[in-house]
This record gives sequence, structure tokens and C-alpha cells, in this order.
Amino acid sequence: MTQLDIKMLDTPAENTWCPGCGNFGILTALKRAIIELASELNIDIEKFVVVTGIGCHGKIHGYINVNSFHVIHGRVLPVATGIKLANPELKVIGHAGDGDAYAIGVAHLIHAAKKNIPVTYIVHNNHRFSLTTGQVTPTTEKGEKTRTTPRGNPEEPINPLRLALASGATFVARGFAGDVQHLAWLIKEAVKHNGFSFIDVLQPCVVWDALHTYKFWRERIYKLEDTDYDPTDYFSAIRKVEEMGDKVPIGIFYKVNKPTFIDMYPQLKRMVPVRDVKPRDISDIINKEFR
Amino acid sequence: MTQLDIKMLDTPAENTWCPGCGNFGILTALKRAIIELASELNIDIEKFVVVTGIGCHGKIHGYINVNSFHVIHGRVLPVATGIKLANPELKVIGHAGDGDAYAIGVAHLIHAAKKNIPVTYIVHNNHRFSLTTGQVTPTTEKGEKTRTTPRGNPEEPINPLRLALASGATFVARGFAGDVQHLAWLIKEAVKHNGFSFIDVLQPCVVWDALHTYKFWRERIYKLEDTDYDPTDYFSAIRKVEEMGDKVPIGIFYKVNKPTFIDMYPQLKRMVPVRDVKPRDISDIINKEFR
Amino acid sequence: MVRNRNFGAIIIGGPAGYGIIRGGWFLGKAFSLSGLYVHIYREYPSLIQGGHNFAEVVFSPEPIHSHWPTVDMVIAFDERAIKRQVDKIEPGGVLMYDSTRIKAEPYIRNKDVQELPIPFTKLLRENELPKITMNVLSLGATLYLLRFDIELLHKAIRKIFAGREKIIEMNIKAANVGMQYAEEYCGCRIDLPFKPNINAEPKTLISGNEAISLGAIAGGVTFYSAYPMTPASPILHYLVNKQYDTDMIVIQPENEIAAILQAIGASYAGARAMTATSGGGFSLMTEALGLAAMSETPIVIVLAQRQGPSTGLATHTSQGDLRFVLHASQGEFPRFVIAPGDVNEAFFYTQVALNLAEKYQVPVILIEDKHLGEDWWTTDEDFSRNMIPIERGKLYDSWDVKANGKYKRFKITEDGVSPRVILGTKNAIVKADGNEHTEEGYTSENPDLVVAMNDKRWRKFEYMKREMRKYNPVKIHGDEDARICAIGWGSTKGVIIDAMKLLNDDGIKTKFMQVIFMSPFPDKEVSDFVNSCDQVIDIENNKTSQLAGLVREHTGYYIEHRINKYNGRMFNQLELYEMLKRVIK
Amino acid sequence: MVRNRNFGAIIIGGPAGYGIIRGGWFLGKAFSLSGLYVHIYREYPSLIQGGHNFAEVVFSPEPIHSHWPTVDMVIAFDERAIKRQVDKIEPGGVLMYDSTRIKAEPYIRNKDVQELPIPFTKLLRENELPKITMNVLSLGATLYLLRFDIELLHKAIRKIFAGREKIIEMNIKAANVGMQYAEEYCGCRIDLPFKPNINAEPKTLISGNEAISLGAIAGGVTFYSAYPMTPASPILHYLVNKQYDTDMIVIQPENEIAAILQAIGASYAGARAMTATSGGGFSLMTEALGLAAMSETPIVIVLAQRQGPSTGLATHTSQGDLRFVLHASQGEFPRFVIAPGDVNEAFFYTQVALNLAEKYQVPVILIEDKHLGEDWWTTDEDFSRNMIPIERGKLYDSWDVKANGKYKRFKITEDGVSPRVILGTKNAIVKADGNEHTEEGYTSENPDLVVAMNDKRWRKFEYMKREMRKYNPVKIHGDEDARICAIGWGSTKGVIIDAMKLLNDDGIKTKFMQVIFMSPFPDKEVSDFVNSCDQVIDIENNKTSQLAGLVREHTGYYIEHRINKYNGRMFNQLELYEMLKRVIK
Ligand SMILES: Cc1ncc(C[n+]2csc(CCOP(=O)(O)OP(=O)(O)O)c2C)c(N)n1
Ligand SMILES: Cc1ncc(C[n+]2csc(CCOP(=O)(O)OP(=O)(O)O)c2C)c(N)n1
Ligand code: SF4
Ligand code: SF4
Ligand SMILES: [Mg+2]
Ligand SMILES: [Mg+2]
Repeated sequence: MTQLDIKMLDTPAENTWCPGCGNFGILTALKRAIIELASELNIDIEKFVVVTGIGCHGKIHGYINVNSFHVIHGRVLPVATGIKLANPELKVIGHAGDGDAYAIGVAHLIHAAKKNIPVTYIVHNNHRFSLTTGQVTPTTEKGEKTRTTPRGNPEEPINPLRLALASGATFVARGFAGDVQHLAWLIKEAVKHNGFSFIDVLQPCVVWDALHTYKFWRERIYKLEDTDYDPTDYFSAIRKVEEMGDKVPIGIFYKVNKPTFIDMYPQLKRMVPVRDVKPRDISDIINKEFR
Repeated sequence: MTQLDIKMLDTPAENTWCPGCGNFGILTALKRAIIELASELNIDIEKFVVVTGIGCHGKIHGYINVNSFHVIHGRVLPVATGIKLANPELKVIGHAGDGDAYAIGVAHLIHAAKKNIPVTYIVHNNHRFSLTTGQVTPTTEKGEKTRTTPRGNPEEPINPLRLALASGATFVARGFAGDVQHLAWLIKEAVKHNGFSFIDVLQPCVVWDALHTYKFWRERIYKLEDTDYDPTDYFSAIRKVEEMGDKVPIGIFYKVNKPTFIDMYPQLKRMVPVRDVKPRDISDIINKEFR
Repeated sequence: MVRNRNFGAIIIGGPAGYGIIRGGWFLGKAFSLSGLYVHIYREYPSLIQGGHNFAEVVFSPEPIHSHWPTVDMVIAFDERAIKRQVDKIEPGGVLMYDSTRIKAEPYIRNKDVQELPIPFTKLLRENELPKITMNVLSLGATLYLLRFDIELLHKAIRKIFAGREKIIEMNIKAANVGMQYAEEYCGCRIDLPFKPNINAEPKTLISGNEAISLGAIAGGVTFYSAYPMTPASPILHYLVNKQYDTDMIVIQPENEIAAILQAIGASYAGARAMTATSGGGFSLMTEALGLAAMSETPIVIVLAQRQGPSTGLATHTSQGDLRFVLHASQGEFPRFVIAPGDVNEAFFYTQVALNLAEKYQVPVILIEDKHLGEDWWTTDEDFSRNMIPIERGKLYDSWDVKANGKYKRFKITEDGVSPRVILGTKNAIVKADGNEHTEEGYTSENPDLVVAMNDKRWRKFEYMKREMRKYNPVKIHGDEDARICAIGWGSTKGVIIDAMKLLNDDGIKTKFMQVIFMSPFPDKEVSDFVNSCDQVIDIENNKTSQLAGLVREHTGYYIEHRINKYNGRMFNQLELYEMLKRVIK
Repeated sequence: MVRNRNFGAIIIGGPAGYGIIRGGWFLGKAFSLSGLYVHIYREYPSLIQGGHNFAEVVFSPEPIHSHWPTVDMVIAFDERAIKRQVDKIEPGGVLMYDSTRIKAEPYIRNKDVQELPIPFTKLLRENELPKITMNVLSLGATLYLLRFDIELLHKAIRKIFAGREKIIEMNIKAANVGMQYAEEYCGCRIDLPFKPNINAEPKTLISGNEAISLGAIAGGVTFYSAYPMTPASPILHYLVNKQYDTDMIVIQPENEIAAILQAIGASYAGARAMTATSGGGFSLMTEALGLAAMSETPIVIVLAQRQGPSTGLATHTSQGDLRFVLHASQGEFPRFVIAPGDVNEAFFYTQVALNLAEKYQVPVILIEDKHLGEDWWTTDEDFSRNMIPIERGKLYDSWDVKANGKYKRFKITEDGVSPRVILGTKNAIVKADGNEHTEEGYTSENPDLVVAMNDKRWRKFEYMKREMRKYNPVKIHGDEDARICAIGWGSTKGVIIDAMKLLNDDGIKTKFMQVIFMSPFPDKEVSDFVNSCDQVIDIENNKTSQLAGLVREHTGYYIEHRINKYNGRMFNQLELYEMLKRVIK
């Protein structure tokens, strides 16, 4: 295998994120994670696939030189699912925005978790529809003024981790775009997890969200790994995800092993190569069933 | 007000449910609840609106003589929401199937709960797409053979109550189609609740689900009201909803009061009559903003 | 018009849950195994038990593709079946019914109908037969009435239940009980001018959905994802059972949006992917259709039409969605839309669709309907001999950078088609994008590039037109020299051909153009055809004559004469014949 | 062709986040307040900061509707702006740029360009002005170059920031600083043959989306639900702020499926409901569109087109979705599709759409695009005088059973329209259904009823056709007697009219039919028009000439000459004029 260097993952595309955007941190973490995973697991870079939604986050498609599919708003997971099932040897990493993942695409989160589809889902949670100029999203805090809540958001935000847990996700984590090293580690753990792995990433949007700055998060964040928290117990996790105030935990909230969707289907377990498209003899079927 | 009689709610439509179907119990409970609510709350029958999905459950549209809208598969909640917001004085009751509510339409459940839209959502949970001849749904048990799981369902079912709780529903209950009196009571409580009220109803399908018979449920069911269970604590509720084995609780799992979506919007609180459609003078706007 | 007596027609009707349709299919099977041509037309309401289902089995020693408004016999399992079907019995025909529970007298009073009351429930009880054999019992009696050899039915039973001896025994017993009862209690009979030959070569009896499923299997589909929706569900039901033997991945996801996007993901990864749905589901797939087009990801979508708008009539047929599938999704992109007209074409064009999707990297919509999809026909074709080679176009599983340069997913080529690689191929990073993009697959808004990429995608269309012409984009049936012409598409093919035969018996020569490719539209062929006619009659199972609109759009020719049926039911031969007679000048 | 000098054109360009578009709008505002005709054309990429935004402001004492390929001046806030825009400067024109950060020399070497370097950052610092006033500062300098009264700008500032004295002061200061700097350091000037009159009657400056929003407010919308999507979002942004004063309910739900279904629910309850989206969102609304049609629930959907397919170019214009909206959703049902061509029509037809939806109880799609929606034009019309009476059709808030019989939601009537009642009305139970249904609204599969209900719904179409003719379904512009003809629709109206003026200057007489109603299609009007021409040229901002296809479908007339632009950008006057010159025979 050729020596892997993070520079390999650079692309010629012009980066159009705002200076200071949290997406940069996520991009760096992703690149690091992929480079390290490729060498740790001894697999080719060509075996990684990134699927992205539409939004600022979705532009990550252009900024990393791995296979990737920039799909439509909210549909990262079904595409990721199709890729993974068609070729289970691929490592599939989805990137969605909070609008993408929790508004228009929330149904897929619940069902990917339920089915334990072994893909990784990284949500760039910046509390806004940012690319469309800063409208409210399901994670916008109560009271925040946004383009579409001019008098402050009257609604309570959803809690994405709670939702993922309730849907049966087997790996539930939170990362912070301002802590690249920790996030890279999380992504690696998520990709190595055999099952659906979900990371909600706190991502500062320096344009539309004046509340959730790097400073805001840095003052509140602590790491679950630094505590004696046990991420294998559902009921601990379901309590832990409620901690969202002066203290904000990041890290792995929940991680258990359960049969994945691939384990459930014999033909998937056999890892049928996707390229194996060949005509099948149907004379037997015809004779038995139709004649 | 005219004397209310449950017969008033009969319709000329031919009932095409299978003999013994659990939907009959739900229909009777709904009729009773509406009649009793109308007199208890002293409101006209015309103030009730039922919205139904597509499936066996959806036919309830034809069997009850109240306002109703038989919509498209999975879309009960957004239609119910529109009706309620347009005219908050109406009592809006949605009826969905488990396919309707938890497969194609699950996003709306999460968001109606999040927004605390004050409508009632009754899910006829028969563990199958019944009208389309018995395919697997998100609530089908692991191992059950269905039209589309010929070797047994390999997936774990979702837990609808858990999902509703995690989404922020303020009234979460389970009913049983075989206990009409209890279900009628639940529906009344749900409609009276000022907020999003959710009832998952265990509904035997006598054709496609051989496992979840009336007998099956009767042997397992007990009522939360008969215990000292406190439905106002989220963490008790989130534990209680996991009880699904030899013992199956029915009743109200969770009930709290929070501002509803209507409380959040001043123009909704003013209860603007929907019929008040009139031209608005725009000369001021034109002069101030555009000229 | 006097009925041409060279076919038999039998209706079996009763409530859902009584094996009515299954009974019709059994009968059809018995006939087709004995070399007769069979068509089974059926109607059923959207419910699970009760209501009124019926199947009309037409059978003949000559090819027959459509049903007839009147029948030789009605088998009625409940009173509603009598009420609904009794008037279809030809003078002298037979009404067989369950006399345990029904009184037929009020319905046949003063009618020239032979009555055969059979106490089904009692017979079953006496013979210790389960309720589900009631349909077979009635068929035993039927064969007696026809004076056909009961062995026809025995053979079908043995075939259908092959390997399950107990069930075979039970059903044979039921058949015999029925036959004996009829023999004993009824002097009635149905006289037909033909007899099946038990030793004849068996014919294939198949529905359009079954044919499509076989097309998918033969055509090498490796990924199938679909959400149930009548009348497309039978494909899912069929393939879900075949997935283990065929190593096909068959998934029922959370909704149609997920169904098509999973298929697109799988296709991007290198699988051969397909999905199917009906109008409501197709509506939900609309956005993803555009993604497939923009990312040039091959995909085959089967659209099984039913009567709309909206949920409409969930279990009834229609040809109302043609324009919709032609123009679904925002923006402009080339697509194939192919409308098979019978089971042979359903099988054949499914394979064609799969090849074309991959060769041109475009979405292909195979449009059928409830009638073609769920009804059955016999065919003389041996599908296993009608397989076509799999063509995956420019798809590679290795990439030589030295020889070919850096891999570019959207390389601009002369024919508009860029090379694909199986995802994971060494040295090929595949960047796909639903935004407008560069050759490499990076998002771009550069105006010249936008033009270049649109031109690239549309350049394919010229090649698609040429390719279409390899596969009979139209077929002309009937008398080549006729100047009275019909035009139609899809599942009306059979009934149009049959009605033309009736016209022919009257000495009226006609020809009929069946349009199969709807996009690219075979404008030249259609234009030549309509201009070779004195009168053109458009025949469609919809209200707005959508094909006629297409013909005008593409050829300028206005079709004045239009026959439409839009009650959710297919034309029957005689009805169409009469409608044609009224229109033909 | 020599440029007609009776207008000025100025580009302001720079990275997103610098108030570029806002700057263009300020300038346009200053001119329009002084009685000039203004059009502001803008392009911006899909990003939040950086990249290259620009606005071209054209202004004239005569009506002007479209931009020009070259300009009198470019104001560049970064180097990229110079690179992209410098070539558009007319010989002798001015390049103003931020000299603190840019060297212009390499770009204008050997060019006939007057240079005005302004050290913006330094000036701001020295004068203690915030960065957001940089655009106003540049405009102060601009007015000096034009030798226009700086008071024009002051007036605009006072108007725009009315009530916020501090901000007014600050901006006036910035304007003055800019003016003074230019006066001091630059001898350069831009000579135009006209001067605005500060005391002239101010003109309305408005975008299509703003006009639609006002149409919604004037037209009595009480429920608006939409999910953000460029270029439809500005309507949501506008109404969300106006909801409190207007008692309108304005919601941003979880997705477009919910958006339209909430609106349908509200409409069923008796509200006047509207939604808006772009292609991707419309795709998701497709299924619900059919529900509205089947349940005969009024609904207005604004579709703001952008370049597809799929996500395509999120911020660039197109006319690619016409066929899509005409045929979206399964089954067959009547709908209105209306394409306003300018801001006046955007305002007017929004009100018309709202009335028609309720009068005919059908879906109405108002189709516009990014260009019409997001660019600005002046208009002489006073919208507050152009309001039309609200017509809700057969909608009642009481029901007299004795007089009218039992309430039946889908009562079969002669005109196909059944009475509606406000939900909750005493004695009226309203049963709506997306399945086929009886007059009472109970689901039914009865074949005769299916026909009756389809006929009922389609009967409306005849009345819809008549009604459409009340509202100028087409408009003919230009020289009535001309035999060289253009045909087009939507936002190309302005540029076509302007290009015709240029042709006229060359002595070429033309006329132009603008088609406004796309469904029902004004076939007779279009047919008469094309048949009155020697040459017809179809002009569209798409690749496949969708209107030309419609014309042929509805009239048989084949339009041979087609002008298409499909790079996501609108034609400019000169470009279209030249394209026309090449085509005109
Ligand atoms: C079907 C559809 N609806 C709406 C849009 C418009 N749109 C593009 S990105 C976006 C929101 C992005 O928000 P999020 O997912 O949080 O991403 P961010 O920009 O914040 O990274 C929306 C609404 C779209 N592209 N497609
Ligand atoms: C968009 C769409 N997809 C699929 C269908 C087909 N369909 C009708 S009912 C149904 C499932 C019904 O299941 P459920 O909601 O559980 O209702 P039940 O029949 O069990 O009461 C399906 C898939 C449809 N009508 N619309
Ligand atoms: S708008 Fe926000 S999320 Fe988008 S690039 Fe800028 S900072 Fe990042
Ligand atoms: S199929 Fe099941 S759910 Fe449907 S009516 Fe019959 S018993 Fe009830
Ligand atoms: Mg976001
Ligand atoms: Mg169900």
C-alpha cells in the first residue's frame, strides 16, 4: 500500500465556507480519520465513500478526495444504505446538516437506526439552515432569532441524541467541530463500529448563529471519556443525553453490539459482489411456476 | 343543544372491515368519546374533525358521521395541523395505521410532538400493512412471517411510545382495541389534553397477524391506572415504555402541560376566524417599503 | 354482431377471502396446461374480506387477449356475486351458486339461465374438506358442465401443489366431489365448439408483474428496493421470495423516497438496481428521479398505473399517468419511457430497460398498469429463450490511470456517456453530484460549464433515439393496407387486437399502431403511420387521450377520433368493437 | 449596433458578505425615488461569504426591463470582481475599486478605462464608519461620477432607514465621504444624456417575490406554510415578518410535504392557503397536489424555478419546469398554471390565483423563476389601486338543511363546482376524500360514479377556460401589424420587449406574444397569433423549448425558430437582440 498522507485527500475545488466556519474542523477531522483508518485497517482509500446532503455541510463533497455523492436535501441515509448494502466492503460515511438530518430527512435517521445499517452518520449541527441564509431548524434553541423566527424561536428544540437512542441506534455520540482531535477519534470509532453509528457534531456557524460560538461550547464542554460514564447502558444514556446546559458532554453516549442489517440477510452476509451482474437461467422457474 | 345519541354518528357507507377486526372496537370507542365529549364540553358535533390515512384504519372516515378528511398515506398529521391552526376551536383527531404513522409518515409524528400541536393522534397498530395484504411494518415483531418477510422479520421493531416521548410528546398513551370502554376514556383524555396527544392502539388484525390476537393481548395487558404509576415523570415513562413482554401496560404513560404551538403564536392565540378572509390595505406597505 | 363462439368465458365471483381470484387462476391454469389460450381478467375492491371479487376466465383454441361482456357461466359464492354477475350470463348459460347460503330464484326468474345450486358448505363438511377447497370443488363441477376431462384439473392441481402430496390429494378430492355432484344433480351443460387436449403442449400462464419480475431476474437485477403499493406490490412479493436463490438484495424500506434513493445508492456503487411503485409512490420519487438524471446514475423504475387522481381507486386500472412520468422532476433531462403491451413485452422490455439504463446512464421508466400487471395471459413464447445479453455499457472494474488519465465521473464525451467504474475500484475516485458539476464531479456554477454539461447529457438523447429503433418502438398490428387505423399504447394492446378481429369478421379492415417507446418518441414512425390512414382513432384507458396529445406534439397530427374509458375498468372486446363501429366512418 | 445611450448601467461586485446586492439595491432605490426607471439584475453563487456576487443596475428616464452586457462603471470590492467584470466596462468607462486591498493595474493595462481607486478600508477607519457602510460610501462616489445630486442618495438613505436616526446619519456620512473622495482624487466622470429629478414622483421598486408577497397580503391569504428553498424563500421571509400585523399564520414546517399538506388542511378548514417552493420542493409536493385536486381543496402553489435538474444551480434562473408543473401528480385533473411576466403581473396574478383556486376548487400553480422573483424593477403601477375583489366562490358559513338539503361536499353540479362550507358550520358535516368518492364524500369504487365524478371535475375545465379569458391569458406586445413574431412566457417578457425596441431602432418591426395562462392553454389566441406571422421565434430560458412543445400540442403549429439560453443566466438585451437578428429572415 502506498504511504498515506493527508494531503492526498486535498482537492482542486475552491473552498467556499466562511472563514472560521466549524465545517473546517469537521473536514480536517474526517480527513485524519480516513487516513488513519485506511492504514489501521489496511484498506484502500478507494473503499471509503462519503455521502452528503444539501447545505453548507454538503460542500464537504468537494473538499475531500474520496469517493463521494452529493445527493439531495435530507437523503443522505437512504443513499448511504444503498451503497453499503450493494457492497458491504465499502466504508460509508454520511454527512448531513441539522436541517437535512432532523427536518426534511428525519424519517431516515429513525429507520437507519432501527435497521442498524452499518454506516456512519455525521450531522453538522449548526442550529440553522445556513446555506439558505439562516432559517430556524429543529435544533435551534428556544428564543433564538433567526430569519424565520424574527421574534425568537417559540419552539423547544429536539434532542438528536435522544431521538437516535430512542430509534435503536447502537452507537450514539456527540462531537465538537472545535476539537478536531477528539472528533477524528470519534469518527474512527464510529466507522469501526459494526452497526449504525451516529455523531451529532456541534458546529459553530459564524454567520447565522451568534449564540453557539466556539467560546460558548468551549466553556461548557467536557468529555465523557474523562469520566467514569458507562456507555453500554441504555438507561444511563437516555439520562445523559438530557445534560445540555452549563455542562455539555461530548464523546460516546452509547455503544452496543447488535446484529446489523447485513447480518440479517443471508445474501448480504455472503457479500455478493455488486459487479456480479449476470443473466440468470429462468427456465426452471418458468417450468415449475408458469407452465 | 340537541340530545346526542351515538346513532347520530352512523353513516350509510358499507363497512368493509373483516369480521372480528380490531378496527370495530376503535370505531366504537371513537364514537362514544365524541358523543360524550360533545356533551361534556358542550360543543357541537360539527366542531369535531377526523383525519385518516390510507389503510384499513383509514376507512374509519366512512363509518363516522363527523367532519373527516381521508387523506394520503402517512400524511394525517400535517393535514390535522393545518386544520387546527386554521381554526383552533375545532377538535382534531387523527387516525393512522402503523405503516402510515411509523413508516412513511414518521417524520410528522416527531415534529407534531416537538411543536406540541394540540391534536390527537390515534394509531391503529396492527403490526402490518393490512390493506395492502400484510407486509411487514416498523412494529412487526422480530421473527414474524409476513408477506415481505417470508423467512421471518429479521429486524427489531420500533417502540412507538418511546419515539413519541423522545420527540417531546406531552401526552403518550397506549390503548387496546379490545377494551372499548378504556379506549373511549383514553380518547377523551387525549382530546381534552391541551397539547399533542398520542395513543398507540393495539389492534388485532385477524387476517394477517396470527400472533397478536385478542387473546394474546388480554393475557398480558394491565392498566396503568390500576397501579400507582405516576405519568408526570419523563424518566419513569421512558422506563415504563420498555415494558413489553409478559406484561403489557395500557393507559397514560406520560402527561404534562407545556405551551402548545397555538400558545406560541400571538395571531393564533387571538383565534382569528379562518373565514375572515378579506383584502388588506397595502398602500402603507407600498409607501414605506417600496417607494 | 353475433358472438363468435370459439371461446368459452366463465366468471367466478364472491367475497374477498374466499379464494375467488385463486379459483379463476386454477381454472385458467387447467386450461393453459392443456394447450388452450387463456386470459384471466379480474376486478377486486380495496378490502381484505367481503365485498365482491371476480375473475373472468376466457379460453379458446385460438389466441385471445381480452374478456367478453357476457359469459357461459357464473360461479357465485354469495348473493352479491349473483346480483352483480347474473346479467352477464348468456341465454342458456349456467349459474352455479352456493345453495347452502343463497337463494338464486329472485335473480333468475324469467331468465333463460340453467341453474346449478350446489350446497358447497354441506359438501365440504360431508367430505371433510376445508373451506379453502371450495373454489376447486366448484371447478370440478365446472369441468363436468363443459364436459371437459376432469383430468385437466387434476393435472393442474398436481402441478400447482407439486411436492405437497396431502394438499394435492385434498384438492383432487374436492374437484371430484364437485364433478360428481354436478353429474348427479344437473342435466345442464355448456356447449363449446372445442375441447382441450390434455396432451397438448402446456402454455405459459403469466401476469405482467410476474413477467417483469422474471425480466428482473433474467436481466441480472442485484438490488431491488420497493415500498408496497397496489398494483406494483406483486413484483416485490415475488422477488422477496426469490432473493435467496438469486442473491438479489430485496428491501422494503420506510417509504418510496428511501426506496428509490437506496436503489440509486446501490447503482452508484455498481449494482443493477430497480424499484417499482404506483402513482402516489412515483410522486414521492419525483425528486430522486432528477438526482439519478443529474448524477447520471442508472435506474429502472416500474410504474404500475391505477386510477387516480390521488389515492383514487387503489385496485383499478388506468392509463392516466403517461404525461406525468414523461415530465416528472424539475429541470430538463433525457429519459426512456417504455410501455409494454403484453406479458411477452413486459418480460422483454424489462431486460431492455435494464440495459438502456446502464448504457445511457439515464433513468428508465417502464410504465404498465393494473390490468397488465395483475391479470394473466397465456403466451406461446418461451421466456427462457427470449433473454437478451446483459449490456452494462461503459462500466469498468479497473482503471488504468496511465492509459486513461485521471478518472473523471462526468468526462465529456462525444456520445455524452462517461465511463463508470464499480465503486471501490483502485485508482478511481468517483465523485457524483446532484448539483451541476465539472467533469470531475465537483460542484460548479460556471455558465459555460452548465451549457457543456447540459449538452453532454442531451447529446445522449440522439443516441437514445437510434437505440430505441432497435427495439420496435412501435408495432403495427392488423392489415398493413388498411386505411382505418387505431393507435394506442400499453395494456389496451390485447383488447384492441381482439376488437379488430371482430371488425374483420364484419369485413372492416383495420390496422393498429401500438406505441411502445414514449420517450424518445418515435415521431417518424408515428407520423408515417397516421399519414397512411384515412381515419385514425386514438384508444386509451384514460380521459384526456394523453397519447393523442403526444402525437400532436411530436408530429403535428391531430387525432380527432378518440375512444376513452376511465371508470377504472379495462375495455372488453365487444364494447371496444362497438365503440369503434360507432366511430368508424 | 450602436448602443442606445439613454440609460446608464453600473455593476457593483464583490464577495458575498460585503453587502454587494444591498449596494445595488440602494443605488436602484436612489434612482427610482427620483423618478428613473430601474432594473437591478443580480447573480450570486450558492454560498454565504466570499465567492462573487454582482448586481447590475440599469436606469433610464424611459422604461427599461433588462440588463446590458456592458456598463458605464464597475465597482469592485475585491480582485475577483475586477477579473470577472472589468471586460464589461465600456470604452471610457470607470473602474472603481478598493485600493486598500487590490491592484487593478494588471487588469486594465492597455484598456480605455478610467480608474478610480478608493482606499475604502482606510476611509472607513479614518471616519469611524463600520464595514457595512462601505457599499454606501462607494455609491456616494458613484453619484459624483455621474454628476448626480448626492441628495438622491441621502433621500434614499432617509427613506430606507426611516426612524433609525443613528443609522441614517452614519450612512449619509459614508455617502458624503465617498463623494468627497471622488471629487478630490478623480477627474473622471460618466456622461449620461439625462439627469434624475429629485422632485420627481418616486417609482415603486420591487422584486417579483415581493410583489407576490403583497399579492398574498392583498389577496387575503390567512395561512402560509413553506419550507425554505431558493429562490422561493424570500416570500417566506417577507411574510414571516408581516404575519403579526396581518393576522396571517406563517409556518415553516419539517419539509415540503408537510408544508403543502398543512396548507391543504387549513384550506379544508376554510382558510385561504398558499405555499411556495422551488423544483425540488415541488417534487415533494407532487403527491399532495393530487390530493388537493381529488378532494377539490383550493390551494395556490408558487413555483419559483431555478436551473435543474435536481439541485442543479441553486441560485440561478431557468424556465425548465413548465412541463413538470403542467403534468405533476398521477391521474388526470384540471389545474390552473399561470406565469406572470413582470412584477405588476406577479402582484396581479397572485390575487387572481387565490380567487381562481377557491372559485374552481382546484390547485393553482403560479410559476415564476429566480430572475423575476429575486431581481428588482420599477413600476409605474400603484399596487394598492390594483387590488381585485376577493372571490371565494361557493363558500358558505351557514347551511340551511331545509332549503338546501343535506350537505354534500361533492354534490354533482352543472358547472362541476360543489358548495363548500367553513369547517365547523352547524348542520354541515364535511367529508373530504382523496379516494374516489360519492357526492357525500364516502369512498366508492362504483364504475359509473367514477365516470360521473371525473366528468364533474373536468366539467370545471370548460368554465376555467372561459374564466381564464377574463384575465389576459396572452398579451401581445410590439407592433400589431408586424409579421415577424416572438413568443415566450414568464420572466423573459422584459428582455424580449427591450430587444424588440432595439430591432425597431433598426427598422425591424416585430410583435411578441406573451403567454400567461399555461393551463388552460389559450389555444385559440395562440393559434390566431402564430397564423398571423411570417416567422415565429420561440424564446425561452431553457433547453427544450417547452412552450414551443405546448404550442404544437395545442395548435399543431410547429415553431421552427427557437432561441434558448440555459446556463442559469437571463438573456441581456443586446444578446437577445443579436440572437434575434441571426434568426430573423
Ligand atoms: C427539497 C429541498 N428543499 C429545500 C431545499 C433548500 N435547502 C438547501 S440547503 C437547505 C438547508 C440546509 O440546512 P442544513 O441541512 O442544516 O445545512 P447547513 O447549510 O446548515 O450546513 C435547504 C432548506 C432543497 N435543496 N431541497
Ligand atoms: C405513497 C403511497 N405509498 C403506498 C401506498 C399503498 N398503501 C396503501 S395502505 C398502505 C399500508 C397500510 O398500512 P397501515 O398504515 O398500517 O394501515 P392498515 O391497513 O394496517 O390499517 C400502503 C403501503 C399508498 N397508498 N401511498
Ligand atoms: S454560513 Fe455558517 S455554516 Fe455556512 S459556511 Fe458560513 S459559517 Fe459555515
Ligand atoms: S385486514 Fe386486518 S386490519 Fe384490515 S380489516 Fe381485516 S382484520 Fe382489520
Ligand atoms: Mg445546519
Ligand atoms: Mg397497519
